[in-house]
Amino acid sequence: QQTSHFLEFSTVIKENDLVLAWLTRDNTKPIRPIKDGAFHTRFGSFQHNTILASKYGTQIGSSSSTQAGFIHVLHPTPELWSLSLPHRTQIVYTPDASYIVQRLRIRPGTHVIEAGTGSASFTHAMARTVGVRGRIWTFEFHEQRFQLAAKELEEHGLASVVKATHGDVCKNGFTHSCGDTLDASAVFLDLPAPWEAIPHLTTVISKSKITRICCFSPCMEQVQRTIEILQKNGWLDIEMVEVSCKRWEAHKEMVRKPEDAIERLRDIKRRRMDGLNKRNARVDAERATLNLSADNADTDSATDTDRGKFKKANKSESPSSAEFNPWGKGKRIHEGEEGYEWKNVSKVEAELKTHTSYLTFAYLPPPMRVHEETINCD
Amino acid sequence: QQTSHFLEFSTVIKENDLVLAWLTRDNTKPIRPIKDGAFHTRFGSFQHNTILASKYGTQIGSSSSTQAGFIHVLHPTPELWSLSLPHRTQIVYTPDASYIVQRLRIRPGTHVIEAGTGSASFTHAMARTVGVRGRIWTFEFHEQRFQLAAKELEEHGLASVVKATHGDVCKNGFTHSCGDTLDASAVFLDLPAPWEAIPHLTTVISKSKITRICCFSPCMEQVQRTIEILQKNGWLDIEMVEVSCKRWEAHKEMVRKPEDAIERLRDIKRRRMDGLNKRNARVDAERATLNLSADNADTDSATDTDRGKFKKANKSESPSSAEFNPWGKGKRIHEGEEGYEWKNVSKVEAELKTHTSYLTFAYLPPPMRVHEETINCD
Amino acid sequence: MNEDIIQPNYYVLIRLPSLTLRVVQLIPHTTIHVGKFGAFYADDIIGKPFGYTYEIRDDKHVDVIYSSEGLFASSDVNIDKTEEDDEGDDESAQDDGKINTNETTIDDTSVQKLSMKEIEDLKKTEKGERIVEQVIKSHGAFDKKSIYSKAKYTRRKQQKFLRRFTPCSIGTSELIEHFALKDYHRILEMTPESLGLMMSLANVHPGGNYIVVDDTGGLVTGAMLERMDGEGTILLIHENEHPNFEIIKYLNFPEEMTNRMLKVMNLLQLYYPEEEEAVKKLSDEILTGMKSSRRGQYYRRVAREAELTTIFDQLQNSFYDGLILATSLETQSLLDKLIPALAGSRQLAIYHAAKEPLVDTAHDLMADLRVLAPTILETRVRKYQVFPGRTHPLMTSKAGGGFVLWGTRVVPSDDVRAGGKRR
Amino acid sequence: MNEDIIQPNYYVLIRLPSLTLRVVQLIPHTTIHVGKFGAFYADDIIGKPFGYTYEIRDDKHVDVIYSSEGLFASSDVNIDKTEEDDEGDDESAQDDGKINTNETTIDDTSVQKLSMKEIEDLKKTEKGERIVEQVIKSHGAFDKKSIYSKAKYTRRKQQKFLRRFTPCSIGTSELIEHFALKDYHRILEMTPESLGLMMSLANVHPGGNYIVVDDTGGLVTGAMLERMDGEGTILLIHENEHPNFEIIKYLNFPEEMTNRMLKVMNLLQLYYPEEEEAVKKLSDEILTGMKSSRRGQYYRRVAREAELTTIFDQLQNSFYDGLILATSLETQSLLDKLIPALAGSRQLAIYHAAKEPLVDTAHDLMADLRVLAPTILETRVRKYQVFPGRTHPLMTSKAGGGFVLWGTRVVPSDDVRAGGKRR
Repeated sequence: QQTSHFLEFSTVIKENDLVLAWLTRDNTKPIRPIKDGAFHTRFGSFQHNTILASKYGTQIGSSSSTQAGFIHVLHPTPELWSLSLPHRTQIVYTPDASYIVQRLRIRPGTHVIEAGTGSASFTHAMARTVGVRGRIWTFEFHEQRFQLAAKELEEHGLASVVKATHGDVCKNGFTHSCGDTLDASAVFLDLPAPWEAIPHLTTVISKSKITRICCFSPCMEQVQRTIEILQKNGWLDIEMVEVSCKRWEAHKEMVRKPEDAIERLRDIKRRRMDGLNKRNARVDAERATLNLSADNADTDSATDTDRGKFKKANKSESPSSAEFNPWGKGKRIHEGEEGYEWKNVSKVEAELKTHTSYLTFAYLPPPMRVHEETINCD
Repeated sequence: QQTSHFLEFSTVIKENDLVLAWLTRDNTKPIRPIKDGAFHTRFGSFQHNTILASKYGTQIGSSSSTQAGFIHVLHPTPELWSLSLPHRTQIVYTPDASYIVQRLRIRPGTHVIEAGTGSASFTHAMARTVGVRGRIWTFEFHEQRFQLAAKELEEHGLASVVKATHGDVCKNGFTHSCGDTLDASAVFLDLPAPWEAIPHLTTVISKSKITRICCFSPCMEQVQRTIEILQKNGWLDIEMVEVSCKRWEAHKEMVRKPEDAIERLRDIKRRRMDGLNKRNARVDAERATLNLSADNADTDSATDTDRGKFKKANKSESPSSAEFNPWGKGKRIHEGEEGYEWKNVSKVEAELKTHTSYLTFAYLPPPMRVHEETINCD
Repeated sequence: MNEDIIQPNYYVLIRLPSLTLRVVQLIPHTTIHVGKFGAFYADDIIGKPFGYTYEIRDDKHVDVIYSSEGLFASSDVNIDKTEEDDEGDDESAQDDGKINTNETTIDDTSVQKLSMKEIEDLKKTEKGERIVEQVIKSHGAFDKKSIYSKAKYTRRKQQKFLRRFTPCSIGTSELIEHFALKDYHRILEMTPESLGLMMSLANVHPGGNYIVVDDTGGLVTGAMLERMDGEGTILLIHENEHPNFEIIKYLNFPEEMTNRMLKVMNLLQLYYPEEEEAVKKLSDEILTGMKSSRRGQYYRRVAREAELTTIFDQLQNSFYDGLILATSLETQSLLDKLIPALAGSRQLAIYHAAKEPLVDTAHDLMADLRVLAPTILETRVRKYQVFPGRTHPLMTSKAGGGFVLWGTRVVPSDDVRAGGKRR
Repeated sequence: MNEDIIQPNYYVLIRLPSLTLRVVQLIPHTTIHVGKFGAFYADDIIGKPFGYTYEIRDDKHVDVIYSSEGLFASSDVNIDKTEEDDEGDDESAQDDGKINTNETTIDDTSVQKLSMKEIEDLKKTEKGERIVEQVIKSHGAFDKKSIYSKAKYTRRKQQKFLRRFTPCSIGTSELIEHFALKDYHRILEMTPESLGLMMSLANVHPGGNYIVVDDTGGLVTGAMLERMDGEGTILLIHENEHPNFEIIKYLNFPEEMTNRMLKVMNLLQLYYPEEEEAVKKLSDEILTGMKSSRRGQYYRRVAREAELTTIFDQLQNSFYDGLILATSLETQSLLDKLIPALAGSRQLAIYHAAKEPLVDTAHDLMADLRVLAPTILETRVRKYQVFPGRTHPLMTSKAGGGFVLWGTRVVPSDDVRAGGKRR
């Protein structure tokens, strides 16, 4: 049996291992390091040999002399894997996926039915949890997508846990070629018309214990039809929920005290008065020449001169540093830069995911048996 | 024309004025102070004469000698008024109300149609905004509720702004006894079946400018039917939204440093060793009496004695203060109490309002006129 | 601010089928350019009511569209741009029980029979609506699409080819819409719901006298003006030499009204009125001898001095009816200065894009007996796609909206025993 | 933790029609009391599969209910308790276009023809389902109600009179449900969605070796055990003399398994291993002379010393595969101590009921090159009422759920130039 990094931890990177190269928060690329290979990015090129000599988690510098970039070589997890998938791909995102696993009681050893497979990102997450004792039967009706998922699951060492099938469960039910009994106690339906698939479940779900189901539908009308059919088919405790998840980023916000604003206003006033004084002086000088009376000279010149001095004292360092500029106006200040006061704040990501799908849950008790076994209570 | 505290500010409390007595965050009671009257609460009794001698906003102490409680006497606003209404009452809460006003462009002078009136809490908010130049025609089909609302609006000095009518707008349209032209440019429908009322709007909305509508419905199915009829009736830019509002409370959370936990563990260890030493000493003493060998005596007694001393130094104040108790375990600590370190945090109210209604918005352009007036551009 | 009829020189918001917005000023006899959708003569829409939709002709004149159509020829419902449809990698649409799976989905470019050139030629001769019709007719697999998919395809083509626009009167909600796309930070990421909430909580209405510290370029002040009907005053406290409320101009208020209602004062004047220099009074004799421009300047300075004296007086005598802060300045010291200026039982509303500064302020206020029950509110509007059979919230939306701290100015009584605890 | 069949001495969750929960231990031959719904014999359900619903008979024996019914005789959908219906002050229900207004609504007590005494008599003789039927039959205006109103009325009567219950196997989600009603603070206001998210983010699976600081009484540790299948270890760091994971008992794990998997260490041992006193080694001679109980104690101390040595060693050699914190202790110093214990590329997940402490921690981690891309997540589940024609989110719900800080342990390289900035 092939080992899978999604099921077991590994410390050292071996040739042809799946490695997730982390470039930025929004850019993670899967790579398979081979001897003398290289990985080229806009942050520079990275030598596979360096990667192969490293442990998972290491920061790797680029080998380009011009680009001093770096990457981190990460151990795959289903969550990091889903982040590495292209954004257009249809993904059950981690907040939904993790809640569904928790709520459907998917545990090591659980038998799960999934339809459709989609990008298989949720399949990975479930495979990690059911482990080698568990089984996932996953169905996909879009052939190309099925091929891709099956290949990927194989390459990721998950073929022994996940049985991928190409087929339309709405038309043909959960028919599969493995020949084994599904006996699933957890069902996840991510289909446009789950109500067509639900009646086919009877034969493939567990005969001995509770089966839990989750239908994943973006539209309210799909939920309404799904609930109707679940009720008709005897499913109990039907509940519909939405999972919403916000991603918060830690930021620093500059503390701008009114006292500093006031000092700045005083500074501006001083400058203006200073300019006015100079102009007045000039006018006076001109008037003196022209022998005119000086009755328009500023009345408050003493104070203004004093202030002017203060301003000049400030100015002595360099012409521009003279301006009182408590918050670095006009400069390029980095968040948290020294010399300023900062407050820790949090901001939500600029583009929020406000909806993924509605999640409809229900359970079905095991069928009644005529001869219930009895446990001796003594 | 009667003055209304909802339309004008007042500073001094006059006899028979509407005053909102603020007892706690969840308990505000409207009162009408009269000479020699009194207001009895579980926080004590409050003399109307004291209230009448006060300005709005004053904190008033109870006149009871046994209960040293107080209230604040507040100037009415639509928002405080809605908080004073009993919780079971059907209210358009402020986050919805304020958004609707903003979105429907309700401004001073606007003509508004409202159905149904309900508790008239939203009516108050709109009346405040449309002011004496505006008009609100509000319809309520439940007779008792209508009577109550009409009486209250009259008592609150809003009768000249708000025209309340008893009637079923779904059956009979927006018929009213005032004899004036409604010519409304804003419509708010809080009805179980808004789709029955919408076709009746044609005759009562503005002929000269855009009319904006908001339908307020708790259920998705109501929204679906409403949208259908809005489309049929030519309303444009149909959009449905939900307003959700969280109330955050500022709290202080105790900072519990691992270092303190460690010191506490050391303290516990010392005490245990101390107890052990005492027991050993007792055993030794017994053994000495019995002339047995002392090979079980503690090996590390020097260190322990030192620690014991430290502990005793602590203990010297009082027996219980000896225990190292950095976070006041077992004591009744008030949030923010001195002697502890605190961090400012925020917590959402314990019982969140997670849904009020779906809000469906649309607008209707004014009808095309054959002879459009022309403005001379020169 | 005539809300019925488009006036000459008004700023108006132009909505385009692409769902982009333009703010333009309708100067008579000018041509208004709206990017790839063309250009039209301002005079054609001046004097018309707001809310009609027009089609731009080749001669830059416009035709009004039959009113029940609006910006799009099809029904005017909100379709989520971010939702993937059949042509994407998404699962198929479903309507009326018939399932159209993307098993059979083929890429658009291969089934569109019109070439780029043919479409360009069409654009020269046909109206936008006709082009959309032609493009749809030439789509080989249009009939195989679900109703939803058809609507999305049609909408996309309309956004591309329709040369329609709708002029809308600009209110604060429209200004937010515009700046949210353009420079959201400038208005502190304000949303209509937060702005509306503040206006309600602060009890803004005609005749009130309010104080505001407004770092949104005048958006908040503009919202107050919208609700005051020209009656009452707004004292604008600012940190610069001159206040920045330039975006108020887009709201088309008469200048007479804003001049009358808006009073301004900077922080230096607020904190240190004693530093304000007295205007040296001049005798009538001297004034008569002055040039008229200088004399005018003198009278303006005297009037300003008198105005400031009045404001100083009002600040000290609890004259004001409400306080609104929407600033990146630290609010604690501002509040300490401004709370006494409020009359009893008047409302405070403080906006900030992040919650943490408001939490600290709320703690300060809880210790300050002059503000009752400080509460932080976070209001958010969530929009839905309401296409029949495909109802769901929009998949993504822009962050923003901030937080509003609300409280009531009260007057603690000395009579009340110190033992009384805050509830 | 047999999830199929109810085992003797298991803790099980009893769901009652009143929507209240009870956690009971099924000790054979005992009677289980479920408040006003009566009492039943434990033996009657031991050995049966989980998930059946039973009706309690007067003789305390139980009858299994036909499986498609469940706890209520009617369809098992979620009805919002907080929504007011026709009998309240609410606007009327609507279904199938027929509007039932509350113009005609009359108060329930006046139309119920059965007296209190008659109902009490019924309760003595009839099954719950029959009582509900009788009560409905005797309601004078039941037919005038809307479908929704009928359902709500029926549900209320079922909640009052049905003597049904459903025994459920207890997992961490059920434990949360139980403690949310009982003592939410004890589990730090954890929700199933936050707990599930942490388990996924921290990559908890069979065979891993994890570190946890768990102030939820063992809930978080229990969730880890649920996902580890008895393979791997959990190092539980705690602040007291003995760790508190008492609520793990409700999860019915075999004692052998928890003993084997759970390692414990307190903060003093973690920070100051040198203060751990060595066990004085005793010669075989002395040991032979000892009482067996003392000898057993000695061997346990020696084994514990060896275990601690192993753990100290593992902590220093980056042995661990994940770190989970759910504690009210300040995390900065804990992280500084525990990050080096993690192998490269392993995950950290830190839970806190409030966001602010996590923001501070995130800032520390951003400055610390050993953790990549610290991110704070806030996940919330919103529940709906899905009654046909009355679909809407629940009107109110309990706060809780907290925040999860997620990051990846990385190893900064000395080779990488210091100039490289964090992205």
